[in-house]
Amino acid sequence: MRKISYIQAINESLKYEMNNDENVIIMGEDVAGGGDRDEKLDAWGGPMRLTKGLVKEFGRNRVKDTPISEAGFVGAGVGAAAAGLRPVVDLMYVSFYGVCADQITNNAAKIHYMFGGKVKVPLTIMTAMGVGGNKAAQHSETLYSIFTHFPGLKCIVPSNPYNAKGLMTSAIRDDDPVILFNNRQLMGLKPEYDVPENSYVIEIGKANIEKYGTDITLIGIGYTTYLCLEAAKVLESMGFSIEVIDLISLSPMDEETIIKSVQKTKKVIIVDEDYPRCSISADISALISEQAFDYLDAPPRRLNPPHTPVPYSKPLEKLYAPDKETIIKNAQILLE
Amino acid sequence: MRKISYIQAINESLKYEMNNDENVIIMGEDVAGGGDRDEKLDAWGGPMRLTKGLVKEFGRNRVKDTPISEAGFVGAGVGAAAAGLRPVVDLMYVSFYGVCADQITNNAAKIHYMFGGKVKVPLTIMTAMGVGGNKAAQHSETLYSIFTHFPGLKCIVPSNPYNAKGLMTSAIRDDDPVILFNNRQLMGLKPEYDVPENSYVIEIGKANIEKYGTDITLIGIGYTTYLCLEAAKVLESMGFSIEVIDLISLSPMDEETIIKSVQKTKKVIIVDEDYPRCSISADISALISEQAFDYLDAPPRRLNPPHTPVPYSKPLEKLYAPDKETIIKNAQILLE
Amino acid sequence: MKDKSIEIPKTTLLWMYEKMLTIRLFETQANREADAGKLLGMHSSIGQEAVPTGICSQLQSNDYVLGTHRSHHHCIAKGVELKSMMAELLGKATGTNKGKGGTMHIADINKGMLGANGVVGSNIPVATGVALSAKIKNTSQVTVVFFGDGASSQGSLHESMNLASIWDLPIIFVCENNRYAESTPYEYAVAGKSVADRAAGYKMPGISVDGQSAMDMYEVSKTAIERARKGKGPTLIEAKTYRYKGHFGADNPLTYRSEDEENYYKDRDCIERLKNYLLLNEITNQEKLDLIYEKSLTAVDEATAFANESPFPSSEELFSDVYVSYK
Amino acid sequence: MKDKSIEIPKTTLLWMYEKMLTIRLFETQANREADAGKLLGMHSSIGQEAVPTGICSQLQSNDYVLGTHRSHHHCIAKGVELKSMMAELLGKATGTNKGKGGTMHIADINKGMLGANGVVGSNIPVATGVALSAKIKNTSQVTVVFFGDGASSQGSLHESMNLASIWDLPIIFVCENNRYAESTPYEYAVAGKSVADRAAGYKMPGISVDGQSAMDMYEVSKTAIERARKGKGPTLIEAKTYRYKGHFGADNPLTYRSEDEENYYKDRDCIERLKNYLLLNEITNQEKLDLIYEKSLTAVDEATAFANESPFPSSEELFSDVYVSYK
Ligand SMILES: Cc1ncc(C[n+]2csc(CCOP(=O)(O)OP(=O)(O)O)c2C)c(N)n1
Ligand SMILES: Cc1ncc(C[n+]2csc(CCOP(=O)(O)OP(=O)(O)O)c2C)c(N)n1
Ligand SMILES: [Mg+2]
Ligand SMILES: [Mg+2]
Repeated sequence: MRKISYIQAINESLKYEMNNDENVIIMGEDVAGGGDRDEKLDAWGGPMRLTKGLVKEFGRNRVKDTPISEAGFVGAGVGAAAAGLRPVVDLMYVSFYGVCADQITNNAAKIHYMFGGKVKVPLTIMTAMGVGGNKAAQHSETLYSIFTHFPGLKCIVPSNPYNAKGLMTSAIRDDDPVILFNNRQLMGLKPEYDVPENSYVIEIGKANIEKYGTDITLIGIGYTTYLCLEAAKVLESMGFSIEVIDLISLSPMDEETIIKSVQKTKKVIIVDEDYPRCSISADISALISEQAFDYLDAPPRRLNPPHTPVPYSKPLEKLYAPDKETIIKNAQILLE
Repeated sequence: MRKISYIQAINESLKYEMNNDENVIIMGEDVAGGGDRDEKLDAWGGPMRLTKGLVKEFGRNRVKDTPISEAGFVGAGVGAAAAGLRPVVDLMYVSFYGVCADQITNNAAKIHYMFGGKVKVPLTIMTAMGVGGNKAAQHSETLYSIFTHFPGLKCIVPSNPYNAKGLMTSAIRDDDPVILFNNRQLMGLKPEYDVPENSYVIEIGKANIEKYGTDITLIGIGYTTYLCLEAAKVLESMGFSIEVIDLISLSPMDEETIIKSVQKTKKVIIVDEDYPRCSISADISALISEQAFDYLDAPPRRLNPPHTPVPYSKPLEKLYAPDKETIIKNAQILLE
Repeated sequence: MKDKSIEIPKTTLLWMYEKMLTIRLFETQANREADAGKLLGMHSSIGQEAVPTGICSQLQSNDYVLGTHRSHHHCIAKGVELKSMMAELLGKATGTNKGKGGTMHIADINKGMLGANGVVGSNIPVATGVALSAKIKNTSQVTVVFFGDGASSQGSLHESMNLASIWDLPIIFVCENNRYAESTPYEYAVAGKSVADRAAGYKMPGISVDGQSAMDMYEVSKTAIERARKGKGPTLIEAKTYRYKGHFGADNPLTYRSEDEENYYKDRDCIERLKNYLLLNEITNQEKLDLIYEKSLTAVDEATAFANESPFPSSEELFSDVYVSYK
Repeated sequence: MKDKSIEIPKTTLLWMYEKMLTIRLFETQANREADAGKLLGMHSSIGQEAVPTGICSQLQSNDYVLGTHRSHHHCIAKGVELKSMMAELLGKATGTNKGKGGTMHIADINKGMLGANGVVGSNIPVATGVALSAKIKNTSQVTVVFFGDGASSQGSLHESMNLASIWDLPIIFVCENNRYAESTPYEYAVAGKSVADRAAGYKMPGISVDGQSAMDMYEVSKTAIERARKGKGPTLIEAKTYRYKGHFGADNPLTYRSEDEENYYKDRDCIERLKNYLLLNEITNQEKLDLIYEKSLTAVDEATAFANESPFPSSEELFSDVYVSYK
């Protein structure tokens, strides 16, 4: 099968869905690029090139460059969704949530409930997250934890081009507001993943067991799944049997897969690039302790960055987020 | 000693600090009330009357009514703090964080770090939270969990007039940005608490053991501390010995007090009015399981609302948040 | 006090009279229910009836309206049923929102009422997106979004005006300038003291109008609606109006405004004014007006009875409608 | 191309020339460091040197400046040292921000540079608060906040202009309209196509100026600074300028703009223009200009050497400066 990049995978899904359903539109800064000038159409195709080519195929009416007004255009996405479209809105970096949080958490998340189930908001927000770009405290956050906190939102995190494509498709077709978090490092990886040409969906709410094993469970989210798999290779070469769960969906979360795995392996490490406090890793750790208490050989272990903003300086940034070595080291401690 | 209300306690602290330090100013919607007209000065004194009387004493230059522009005036609070003032900014309800989250989490929280420790942001934000007002999904949230998530912010939650006064004072004097969460039900309670007339501080970062006991630890936050104490009375009358911890400070959090208590009682219930996912209660539960694993007789129990927005209808709202009965019921299960 | 410079159909004039009266009677009754403790306060729209009435008299049923925390009058003007509205206020299962939204969140998509919203300024971008959907789908639907003088200081208005202007969206931004945001007068909070003047910077018509005159409201909105419907873009209307009651619940407005000022507006009451016009010009007579009053009152009474007799939502409703699907 | 209608002191003219040159040389070198992989991209300010230079030539050292993601020129114009700036770009412990902030967050409170900011529009309210502090403390400090044409679409600008106007704050809002926000032309994104025109709605002077002329910048900012310093309130200045390089890192701007357009601006280069003026009016001679060049180049070279030789922060720095105190 052919191998494509994460970015191309998302792009293919968007293209397919736009063909499939004329209600799908895209809005965001530079998603077409060049504003309204014919000769400069598709100048950028999105800051990460996720939407490249789409404006040429579907026109400016459906691929809309926006001014830098996240509250305005994310809110417009909510309204357009409530009125029957299926907008995909690009929030360039997740840290910019701060200027449009009201639209996401007060409107998108709550309208269906507040209106007694009579209005749907089939909005998809895609946003970039993660360290590694030397971009400092305002462009490197992860933040999926705070959106998972809010009832009414669905939060999903692909970990490779294959599930990126299927999850994007599911997100667009989903009748609830969905936030898709794209890790910047995953978007930069070489295309090593087999991805079908046809369209397919990956169920929102299901975790994926990437590797079966019996000695310990490693739980990854997006890029940290990639790290867990890399670490697992090393640990297996040392003779351990490693189970790797790709969480994929933070809200809803596949509690069953987590609990069953931990009941089997009795040991667990959760690897999370978000800040540690009130995080998804704390959420998972609490879940495991509360529901699989008697099965555990050791308390769950969480690997997160420290309780600090993301530093700029490269050597500091390298120390910041959990990496392969940290995972191996911690697994070894638990496995001994 | 005299008994005063929660609102009066905050008001006294503000007044004292404004007298004490001319750099203390207050900004927010209707904190004076009546805008700029002499004859209508102090018309409101804040939506919750927390600032009543202050504009008359300290003048409009230091108690400033603002237009409804939270991003504008919370951001102005950040700038004024960076330039040497000690602003207290009123964010009427915490759900309105959505229009000014950028200023809180991208600026207030990060400036000290991003600027290499060379600029301080001694900003205090006070905000109202909690159910019970029949105000539905956009006016009843709790949300302290998402702010606890962000490094650089301090988050504190008074549980009675006494610590409200001392914590407000500490917040204003603190050189870091502090968010003080005022529960609406606590603000509505009859003044039953002894509060000294003089000024005093309560250390940020310390939990308070409200009641010593040996059979179970109940951890409360703000209003739920009040509920825990009420529940403890009933449970003690049944013959159990109950320890009640008032968490007070979510960030920094007093891990030691929590762990020590649980090591003693071996059983714990965390009562939290915030949404359950990625919440402070998950954070505490994970902490306890990870650090006191071998001491626990049973997994920690969390009492939260369900994963839903806050409903309007009174009977639904009554079912929504954990109450005294739920605490008693859950404690009994653990104590049997 | 100028009134009417264009021809307004007689049926429309009577429709407007009945609507305004119905709003006032509904609000009066809703306040009574609040006083009885059946809801814990509400934002009364009494005094502001003419604003949405003048506009909605020209909207089609599939046109959209979005509102604010103070939106009962918007809902009634757009045709939402009194019964389900009153039931919603009392938190009943038969309410527009099944009792889950309440006074600040009434919505009825079948009537084109896409919701009130409790966060000041928050609905303006949403409305812009609703208008965008009409534009993209090439329907000729018009969207009207109401907001207060206080809301005009929110960045969301400016972002939305800019978007609507560059995209020529079929939307009308209606600022109900009732002089106060809670206790803060607009003269203090609005630099330049005119919301309408903000439009020019966005290359959009900005019109200030006497919001206490249903006929003036009719007139300016006619132009704006036509402009929107023809795809020529947005308009900003600043309707000068007044709320007779306090901001919310039991707020006493005399702490921040004068009796003289209140009387000034009450002397120009929108309902009285239209009534006098109708009588003076012999468009109707007192007898017929009395019939309208009876009819409106009966409708409100029936709504009240219906709401009070309706059941509360069952406890399972606490968990439903969070998601369309969540596995 | 109008240049200079008021008298500008000779020393100021030469100061401006040197500043602009220093900025350009610094940025050229910083780009080289980026190309060498020592920082992963930066937002170049080459082409826009005149804007902050014209203003900062009249600011006092305790006046405040706040900037954006593209702020190296603001910092240099306000007097931040090249050494600590270059060190910051390379993430070194000797940087202005101890290596923790980097290219988008340079700050130096001792020079009145209260920080660049990576979130578009985010610094505008912060600057408003800085100006508020000066007003409350009754100092005569002036605050200048820079932002782009793209940022003008953020609600934060409008909220801040409104606040600054009703409170008569000593602040100058300077929009560097370099025609593009990333790849989006301002003619598309800014309804009405003029940022300066937005001021009127807030009862504030709004001036459009040729930002490629340091002397024009000097002239309009003189009025604005005096107005602010005298407590008469804010001003909005829209400086028409151009960035010669791509938006960030290796962005190729020709995908969204034409060579003709680029040449149009390069033909009006701010440094060349001031140079020609200085020579034509015999304010200086080529020899002296060469000396300034040498001096600027040396300063940049020294900064580069300093930065490259400086150590990275120690690993403990990862944990420090999150809070002033945290127990
Ligand atoms: C973002 C936000 N800030 C503050 C409030 C609290 N609040 C509710 S209504 C109101 C005043 C609104 O004034 P205006 O827009 O003039 O509308 P009016 O109440 O006069 O109808 C305020 C401050 C809110 N609901 N949302
Ligand atoms: C809130 C926010 N949205 C988007 C971005 C991404 N971004 C960074 S710079 C930029 C363009 C800014 O344009 P302009 O304000 O004109 O400044 P210029 O880059 O031209 O100096 C964008 C969209 C951001 N940093 N912050
Ligand atoms: Mg008002
Ligand atoms: Mg620009």
